[in-house]
Amino acid sequence: MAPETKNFKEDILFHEFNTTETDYNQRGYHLEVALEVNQVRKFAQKAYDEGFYLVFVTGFHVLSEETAEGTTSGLNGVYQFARYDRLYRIKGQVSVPEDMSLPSICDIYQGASWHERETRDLYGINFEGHPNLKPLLLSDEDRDFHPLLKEEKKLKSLEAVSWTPEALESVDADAKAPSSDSIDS
Amino acid sequence: MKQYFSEIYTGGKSLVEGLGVTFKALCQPIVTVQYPREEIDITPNYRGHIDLVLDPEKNTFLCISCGMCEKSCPSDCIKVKGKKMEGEKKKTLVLFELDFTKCSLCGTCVEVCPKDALEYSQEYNLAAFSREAFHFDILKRLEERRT
Amino acid sequence: MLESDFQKQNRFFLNMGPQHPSTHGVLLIVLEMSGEYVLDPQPVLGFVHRMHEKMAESRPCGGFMPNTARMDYVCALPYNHGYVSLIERKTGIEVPKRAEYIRVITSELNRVASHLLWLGAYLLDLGAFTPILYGFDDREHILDILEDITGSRLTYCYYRFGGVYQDIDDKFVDATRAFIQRLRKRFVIYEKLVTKNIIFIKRTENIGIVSPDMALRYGMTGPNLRGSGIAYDVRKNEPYSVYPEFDFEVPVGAQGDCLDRYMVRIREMEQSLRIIEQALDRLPEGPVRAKVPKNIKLSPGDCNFAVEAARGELSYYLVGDGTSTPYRLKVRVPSYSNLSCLPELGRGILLPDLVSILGSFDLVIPEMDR
Amino acid sequence: METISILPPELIRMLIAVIIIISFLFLNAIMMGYLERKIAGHVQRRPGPMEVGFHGILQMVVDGVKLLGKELLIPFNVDRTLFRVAPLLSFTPVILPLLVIPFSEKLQARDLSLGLIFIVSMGSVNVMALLVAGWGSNNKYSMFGAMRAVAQSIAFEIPILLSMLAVVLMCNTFSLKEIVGAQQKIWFVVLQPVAFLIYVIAGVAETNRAPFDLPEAESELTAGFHTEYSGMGFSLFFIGEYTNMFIVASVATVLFLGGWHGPNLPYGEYLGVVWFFLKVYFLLFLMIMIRWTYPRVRFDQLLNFAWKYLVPFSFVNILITAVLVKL
Repeated sequence: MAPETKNFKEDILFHEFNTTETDYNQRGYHLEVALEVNQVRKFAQKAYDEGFYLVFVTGFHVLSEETAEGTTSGLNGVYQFARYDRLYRIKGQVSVPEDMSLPSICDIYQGASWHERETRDLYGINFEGHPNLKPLLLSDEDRDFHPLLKEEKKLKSLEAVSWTPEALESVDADAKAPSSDSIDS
Repeated sequence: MKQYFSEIYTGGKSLVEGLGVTFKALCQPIVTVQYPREEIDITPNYRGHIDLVLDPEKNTFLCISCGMCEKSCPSDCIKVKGKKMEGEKKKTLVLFELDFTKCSLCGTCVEVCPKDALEYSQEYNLAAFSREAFHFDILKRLEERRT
Repeated sequence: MLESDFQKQNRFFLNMGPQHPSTHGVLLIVLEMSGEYVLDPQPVLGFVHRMHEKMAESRPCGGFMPNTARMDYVCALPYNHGYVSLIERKTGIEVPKRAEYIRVITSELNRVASHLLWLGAYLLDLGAFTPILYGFDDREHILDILEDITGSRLTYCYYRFGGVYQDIDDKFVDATRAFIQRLRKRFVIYEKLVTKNIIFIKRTENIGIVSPDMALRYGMTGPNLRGSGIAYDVRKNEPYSVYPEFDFEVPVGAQGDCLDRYMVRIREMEQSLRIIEQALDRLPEGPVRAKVPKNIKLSPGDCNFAVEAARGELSYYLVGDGTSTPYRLKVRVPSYSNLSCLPELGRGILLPDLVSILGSFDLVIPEMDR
Repeated sequence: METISILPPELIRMLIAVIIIISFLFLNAIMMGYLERKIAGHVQRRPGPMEVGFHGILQMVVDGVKLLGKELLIPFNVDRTLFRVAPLLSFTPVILPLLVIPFSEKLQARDLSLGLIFIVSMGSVNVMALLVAGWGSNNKYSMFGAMRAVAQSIAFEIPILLSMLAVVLMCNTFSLKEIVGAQQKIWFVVLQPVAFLIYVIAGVAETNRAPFDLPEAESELTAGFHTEYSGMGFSLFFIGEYTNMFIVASVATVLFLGGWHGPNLPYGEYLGVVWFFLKVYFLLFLMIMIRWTYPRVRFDQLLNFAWKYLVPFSFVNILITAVLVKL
């Protein structure tokens, strides 16, 4: 009864991108796609062509880093897609460059329009090509106030919040040994 | 043409049936309760704001002022203060305040309490003219219940 | 016809809301109109924006529980459910079987309550006053049942990591069974009063047709999507909790108009009752709460959990950083995506039809604004 | 004709009648308001007003006093003249038709030979009030309400007239008294069931009652044409609406339900009023029940309903009546 994911070969659909298969039982989605800024629209178009729907667009804020291409802004854009007909979730993640802009996908997925406006409100990511990037959840006076940007001292590096099997095990070890004062049922 | 008349028939029939439902309801007894005049008994599991448990034997609170509730409260609305009385080993509770304007009734404080010294009150008729009226002094409430 | 010169010259704006009777709370829709035709409806959100996602980042994960109920206060338990399941998936906590059954029963009861409220509110939008009181009458029974075990009536905080707050008793089981019997009888009344009513059918049939492609582009989920004929239900497609153990159908509509969305919800209530009945029959014995560490640590990395709320797919997306506080918690709420199709759907329709469409979407504004 | 000579002069008679009718009009509004709330309450399985007086019987009086005490707010930027005139305009024309309605054989202020025409023409003035109110309010919602009211009134005037005409054809007179007189043996509802149905449906629409309450349509237009009114301005509209309902119901009683006819009572020529009122309030009860049962129709559906269903049916009905009368 539960839709079998093994029979489908969705992972090869996105072979042109930098994909990693993930454990659904631990992460809640099947495929992680690491995107470059210029791949975002291509990725969305591919997802649309293959019949995925847009779950959400959002972001999160980490420490900016020096990379070969230059300094990152520290912001990450997250796109999640899923399917209506079977169980398959994919997540695309892209590091926002220093000019704080990402290409808009709202002409491919019209539903992305509101998600992008919300992300601009909360993080200040500028979605290029969005026809109407007005504040949605926040008011017009708060155009330059982005509540979800973290303070400097609370920021962590991207590695510190990225999934690694080891990190899980280390926390697991704490969790698997409940301390004596744990709550009884 | 046939559709025209059948639509009138089914439409008219549905309207009469609808009228039948409301007419039947008109003749049935009412189901509401005239609130300030009558009241429904509230379930004993109702979770109102917190109260200190009154120990019937010692006629006092069970709280050891450990401050677990204060720490665990997601809304920071509990204030507990204990004081070491002379000649006693443990701290005695001297202040227990609840800022009910912030409380979201999640019950974390009750569950986290190591001595089960907190309970839910059954009060739901909470209305007042000022914000300060909801800064409850839980300890005082206990004193009032004391025999 | 809509783009005639006359209409181009005679456009005007009408503010529908935030205190309009049929925007259900505080939603503003700026309508560009020509006569009674709506040319461009633009929703304006954020009147009850409370930044729940920031709150989640500022307290340990257990402290966010009461917030989840306050996003969608009409159907709070699935929001609880999604959040506890997310943390359980993240930390690998095993939940006792009995607790999962109780979660399913209470969530489904809450879903029925939400649909009953929607039924009344929708008819109120269409101008019929009485069904909302009948809906409230039935809903009140559910609230009483749930109050008895959860301790609150609307913004429940009943589930806990690894279980539920307290076990259900025989009184709950009997009351629920009695309620199911009662509601099945009441469906007959709703059918006579509403479903078959010619005026109601005329107001909803062929109004606001959402095509499957449009639903996909906007990411619509829940009954609004199923009305368009796509049988997507998170409970079936992405089974969580103990839903795979129950036999239930996913009702779908034919063409995606308001009447289809209405019928889907009505039939969904019947399916929910079926689930509750099966769960009550097979309710296993055992503990209702697993042992969980007092200080739950969220391992680094992200995690997603989707549940079916009354209005559609609710996704929690969590980024952990090794502490007990979420580094980032995104809540994907169904109504947000559902409503975003309004500018396209509401182009060139009459004002009463817009009201009918808004009602059929079953919006809860605090859920969208978060 | 002897009785007329011993009556006071016609003018005094009319004055008394007008005073009685105006006071009755307020009483009717109070009663209808109470009935509507009570029936709505019980239809929805709740008690309705319960607090003021025995079972809330004084609730409407208290509300009336409250409305009297309220300030008549005049919003900025409205057309002040039109805004003030509109409530009066909705109130006055509803008094006049009551003058020609025969409550019983002897209880009639004035028996016009063209009574029916008079009532219909006064009924059309009422829509003028809605238009003036909507236009004068300088509010888009009010304007929508006013425009709907006009279109609706035009569409439903025709079936009303045609269904009346069927009765007029049968008894060859426009005088209401004579129409009632013609129903001594058999009520016209038996002979003209289609005309009766058409008249009641169109009458509900004419009085802007649910499910045809489009000019108000509070889920679409907040409150339609009276959005901006408060205090007495609002209550005059309110009284106007209830009186209008009363007129529609009493005309239906006169035309189809045999007016004051019923089982014999002592002083029948005066006490026939009991039967008259029973019939009128039965119809009003029906109208209230309809309001609390059905959803509102959409605007174009309403017009379609009038032109595609009511008008053809009333034409056919008239044709058949004419042929049968001629035979």
